[in-house]
Amino acid sequence: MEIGLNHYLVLSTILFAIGLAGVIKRKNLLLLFFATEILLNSVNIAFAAISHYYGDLTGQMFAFFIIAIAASEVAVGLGLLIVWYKRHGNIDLETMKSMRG
Amino acid sequence: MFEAVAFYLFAFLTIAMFFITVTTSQALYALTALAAGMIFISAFFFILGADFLGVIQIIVYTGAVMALYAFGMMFFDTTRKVKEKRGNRYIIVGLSTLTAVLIVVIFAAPMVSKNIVALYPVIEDAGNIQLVGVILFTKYLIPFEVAAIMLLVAMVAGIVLAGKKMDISLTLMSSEEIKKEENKKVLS
Amino acid sequence: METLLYIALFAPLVSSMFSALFTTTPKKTFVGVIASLLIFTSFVSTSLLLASIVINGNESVHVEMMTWMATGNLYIPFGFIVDKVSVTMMMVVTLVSTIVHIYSIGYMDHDKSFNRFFAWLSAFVFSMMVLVMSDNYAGLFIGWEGVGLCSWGLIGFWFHKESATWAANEAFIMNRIADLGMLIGIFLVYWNTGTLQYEGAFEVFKTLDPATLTWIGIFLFIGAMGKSAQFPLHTWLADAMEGPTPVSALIHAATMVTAGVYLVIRSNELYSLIPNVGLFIASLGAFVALFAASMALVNRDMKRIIAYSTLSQLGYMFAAAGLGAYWVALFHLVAHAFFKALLFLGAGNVMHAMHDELDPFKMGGLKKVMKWTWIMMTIASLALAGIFPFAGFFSKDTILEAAFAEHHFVIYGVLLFTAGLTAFYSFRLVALIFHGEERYKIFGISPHEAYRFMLVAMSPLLILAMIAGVLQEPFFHMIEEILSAHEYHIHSHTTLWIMLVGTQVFVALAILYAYKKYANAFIKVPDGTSAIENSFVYKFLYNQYYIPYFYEEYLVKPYRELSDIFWNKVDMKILDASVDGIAGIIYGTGEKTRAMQSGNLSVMLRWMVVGFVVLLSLAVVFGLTARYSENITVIFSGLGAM
Amino acid sequence: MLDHILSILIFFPAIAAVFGFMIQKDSIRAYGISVATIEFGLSLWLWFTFDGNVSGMQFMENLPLVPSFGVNYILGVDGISLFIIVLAAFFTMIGIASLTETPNEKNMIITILFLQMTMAGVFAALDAIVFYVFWELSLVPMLYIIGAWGGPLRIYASIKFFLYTFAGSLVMLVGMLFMAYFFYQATGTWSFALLDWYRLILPETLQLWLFAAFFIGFAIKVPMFPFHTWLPYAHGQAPTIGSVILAAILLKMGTYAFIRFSLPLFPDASAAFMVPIAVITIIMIIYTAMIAYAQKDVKQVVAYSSISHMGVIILGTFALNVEGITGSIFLMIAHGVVSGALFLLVGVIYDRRHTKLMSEFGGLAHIMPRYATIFGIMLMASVGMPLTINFVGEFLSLLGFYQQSHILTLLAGTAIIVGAIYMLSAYKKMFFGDVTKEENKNLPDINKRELVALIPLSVIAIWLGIYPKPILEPINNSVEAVVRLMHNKAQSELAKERIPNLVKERASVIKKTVIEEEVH
Repeated sequence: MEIGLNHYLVLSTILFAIGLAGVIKRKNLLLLFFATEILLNSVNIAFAAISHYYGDLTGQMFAFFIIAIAASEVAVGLGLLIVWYKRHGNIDLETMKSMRG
Repeated sequence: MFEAVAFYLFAFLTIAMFFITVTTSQALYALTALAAGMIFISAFFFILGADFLGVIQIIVYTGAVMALYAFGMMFFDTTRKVKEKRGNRYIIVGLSTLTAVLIVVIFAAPMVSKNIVALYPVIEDAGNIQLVGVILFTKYLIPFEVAAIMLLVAMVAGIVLAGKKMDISLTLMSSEEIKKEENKKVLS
Repeated sequence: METLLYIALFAPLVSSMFSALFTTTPKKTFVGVIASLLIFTSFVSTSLLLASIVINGNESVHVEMMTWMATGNLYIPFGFIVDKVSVTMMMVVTLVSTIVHIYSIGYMDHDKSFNRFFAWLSAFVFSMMVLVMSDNYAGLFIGWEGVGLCSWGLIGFWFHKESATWAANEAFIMNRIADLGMLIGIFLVYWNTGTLQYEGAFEVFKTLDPATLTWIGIFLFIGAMGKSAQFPLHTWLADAMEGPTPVSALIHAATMVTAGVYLVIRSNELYSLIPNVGLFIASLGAFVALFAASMALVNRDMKRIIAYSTLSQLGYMFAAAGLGAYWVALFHLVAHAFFKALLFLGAGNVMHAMHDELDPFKMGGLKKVMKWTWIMMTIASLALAGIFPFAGFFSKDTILEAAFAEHHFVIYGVLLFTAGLTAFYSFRLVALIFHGEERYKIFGISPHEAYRFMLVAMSPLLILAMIAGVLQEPFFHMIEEILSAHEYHIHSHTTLWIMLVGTQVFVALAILYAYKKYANAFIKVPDGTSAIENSFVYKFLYNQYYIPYFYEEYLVKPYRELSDIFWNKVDMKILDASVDGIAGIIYGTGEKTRAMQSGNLSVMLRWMVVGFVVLLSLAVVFGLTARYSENITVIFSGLGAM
Repeated sequence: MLDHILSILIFFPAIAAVFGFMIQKDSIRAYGISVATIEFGLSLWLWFTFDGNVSGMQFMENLPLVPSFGVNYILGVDGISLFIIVLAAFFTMIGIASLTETPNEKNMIITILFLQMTMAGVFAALDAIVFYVFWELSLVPMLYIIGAWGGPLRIYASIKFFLYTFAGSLVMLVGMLFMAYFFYQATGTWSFALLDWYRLILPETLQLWLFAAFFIGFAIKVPMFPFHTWLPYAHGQAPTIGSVILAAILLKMGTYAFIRFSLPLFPDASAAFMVPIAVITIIMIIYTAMIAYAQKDVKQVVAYSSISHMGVIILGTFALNVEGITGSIFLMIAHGVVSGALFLLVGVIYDRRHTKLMSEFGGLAHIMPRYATIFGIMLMASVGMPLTINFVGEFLSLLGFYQQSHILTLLAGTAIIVGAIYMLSAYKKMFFGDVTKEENKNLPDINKRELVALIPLSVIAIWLGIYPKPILEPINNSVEAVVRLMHNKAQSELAKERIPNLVKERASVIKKTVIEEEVH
């Protein structure tokens, strides 16, 4: 049984859906970050797969930059998270309401 | 055949791991499962011949990112069960599934019509890392440098943000001192 | 020659500006003296111009001072022409205004705005000179509006009086209505002939089709109707009597109101091409002559009576001009200017004596104290009535002859009847003021004669009113080359003599009747009880045929109310409210969806996912549409070229 | 320096405004006046070095900004824009000079200098994007002036002003982008340069749509009926200087843009929309004049009279012939001078009595004769008395449109009647009659600082009425170029018929003069 691009895309979308479910469901900010990592990685799989099946390296390049962005995001995000925790004593989403319009 | 077996195996493992990450109520489990899932993803990269990406994936995610998360988790009380939203389960599942279906449709549409032309075709007899290097340092040089700067900035920002009052160590303090600090925290 | 022209034109302007310097200072007699001298200078220059033109025959002075407007094919210079028509008019303007200026020094003696008065009065003379001397329609329009402005300033001269300012605005606005017609006429001239110069335009007129010419003629005449207060734009003239009396004499009798007649005479080459419009003008003139005279019969305001008589005489002039007897119209204009100005100035003397009392019924027997004024006003009235050998006889009788000779017997009949009415109301006034019981004593007024120099200033007018008739023949010979030289003679001498004598007898009878009725001792100040005052005809005439009432009720009030409705209802409640409504809807939407922005990250995340789904669906929809309808560019270009 | 005089004109006041922050509070006024005077001097220099016989653009500057999309910093003036630039600098100068004591004077002067930059920018820009940027930027200082120094309803008025005009100009922006896109489709290169766009001949259906998009942006700015409701609020609430600049310059942006964009870019659409627009302008003229008559507040009278006069300007523009367009440009300048002066005059009385209700006055001519005189001069200019500046513009505008339609001109000509009605009745209520109010008895007459602003305006109002040639001639040359361009671009029969062919007419004129010479 030949594994085609569609297999990878389906896998990628399943992972994306899992990540999205996590984003909606999670209340703890740290675990929310985990879910976003899953989203990014699912996209990476899709990029790498397309790159492979079309013989074009652009997809890999994008995956590469996405990894870089994910790393930076985690670094800054965790920093902010720690600051928030120090100030409020929790990292609960429900308590973050200072942006109320 | 080997490819198919590997794909299904790792697909199952990745989905399982990420499912645990999203559903478990123990932060530690989630972290561990995430790290495992990341490694399993790198396997796909290897299967797809993107060796460089696979290596990077392992280094960055399981190395750097997971280490960061682990450090981060030390700040929080990880023994407690994580509180969950009392949201509508149907909305979550519905929205996620709908998204998934739509994405599949979008990706499938150009695939079927086959109108994609490779911009930077893979040269047959050169290795993946070599190719990546060539493109990264020619066409994508500026984005690459920008990404480097971005990472540096993110690193500095992470240290600055997290490093406030790093000189205080909770383990070395007596329980009264910790109380005092906590009061201060509440006041500030 | 050109220097003389410029002196004649600009001396009044200098005078006006000089007087204007002193407007805010208290009364200074020398301002009036210098202004009068400058106007007199203008008069002298005009006389020299007249002399040179008469002596040198056909010559006219034509100068182009500078460009005013030039764009596209339009070219309008400040050009001035002194030919026989304009020099006649200039003579009238400068002569009457010199006299009025001198007279005003005495008349405005006690007024604190003495200096301002001379500024306005000289400005008027300047505008009038521009009007008369311009060699193109645009220049004429400058003067046309200029005299309107000065008339506004002078009618409303005593601006603390509500009635005066109201009359000033009425005059201005009513003139503006006519000016619109004039402006349209000018546009028509330009687009059909490509020029506004009289000379060039008249050349082209000959080649144009009659329909266009008719429109041009009608629109220009509408302009003339406003300035010369022809029906239905006549109501302002009577109200304009709120201004000081010298103003009435100069502007509303001698010069400005005759500008309309001047326009028709100036454009004689146009109007002689369109006899239909001419007939209309003549008919309207005859109608106005009768109409105005009828209102003068019963009025109880001295100045208004004279104003109506002016209106009536303007009707005569238009009748003559409309029938093609341009030189007759111009001659009547000249003669009328003299005796009507005299009449007004006399009335000014009376007003001065009676402390601004205007009702002749409250006067009576004034000839004892104001002998000279009595003589002057009587002679002026005789001239107005057209009694031989005074000025009016020659001019007015020629109009009647012209009407008869042109076989327009209806017009002739109306004009003849009006001549009788004219005689009656003129002498009704004279009789009421100067004869009979001294009714003013009841009101405790002690009248006195005007200053000597005022009387002296009036004397040239008196002389001219008496002898202007002898000028008829030389005038005709001078003017015949430029205006259609048609001497009107009734074929049979017998008819002519019957007409002349008949007219004279008719007029004389009217005068006698007026004396009999009003110069007796039984005249009382009317108190609204007598039978005649309650008769319908009297009320109808006294209220000016209810025309001002009609205007007030059916034009002014609806305009005011409609304005209010437009502002309060349409603009505020509909237009502005709909704009605010749209803004309100958007704002309301924002208010309602504000809950979305609860600040709760998890809710926001959920919305983010919803938005993501929507965008994805859009992408799918667009993708599918593109697949099934050739390609996407067609859609976009289709949007643009719908 | 002459090569960059337009850039200097634009950015000198802005830089000066930045430096203004460093100036001491009590010397800011002197600083503002001197900056504005230098700016005005520069604009005069521009005028004197301007060659009135050239019909094209002069003092062009070209600096690529985004070359890949053809966005360039292109400046240039011709006879159409030159005088509005001069007028803007002039009004900035006398506006600052006549500024009465205001709180936060420093901010006010800096804001006005910034406003001057945007005004110069709008009228000098020859690139659509640069034009748009300045166009939108000009809203900001005005918003600030109304919102910070205005009357009691200032917040409402300023936000209404901002949002309304902003919404309109967004539609205009869409039109510009489409225009650039069509230019790209036709030529294969991107360009926002106006002079490039002039060369593009669009199909008529497309022109109609683009014309409509531009029209909404311009019409709200003018403001045309029924988009005018923001203006009375803006004027009613704005401080004197705000009203003066708004009426004198900012409103002209809309009418100027009609001549700069709508006419040459879409000649067929202009010809096709001529009658509907003329009907709108006639409604505008009569309707707003009637509303002006119903007003109780003298400032509102002047505000609505502005709208009424703008109607005549638009009418002249859409005469599509040299006489009409020249007249409308002249009337822009004339209206700027006259309405600016009228707002200043209203400001004079407002400073003394802190009310603008006409019922509060009456008999002012007794107490303030000089004020009454200057007001009278401006009043007569406003009603279009010949030998004042307004008459030349109104006469030419109406004359031009008469060629297109007789009946519509007759209706539009009622402007001279209705204008006289509201203006005279307002003057009567304020100045005539007896002094009834005790507070009015001791009002001081106009003072020197106010005279500094009003005397030059009165002199201009009369001087240009008597001798409009120095301004008419350059305008005429540029307008002829525009009309020629429009005629050459026009495709539809209607447009060919309505836009005169100057070449032919000129030839006939030359022939006529030759014949005349032969005769002589």
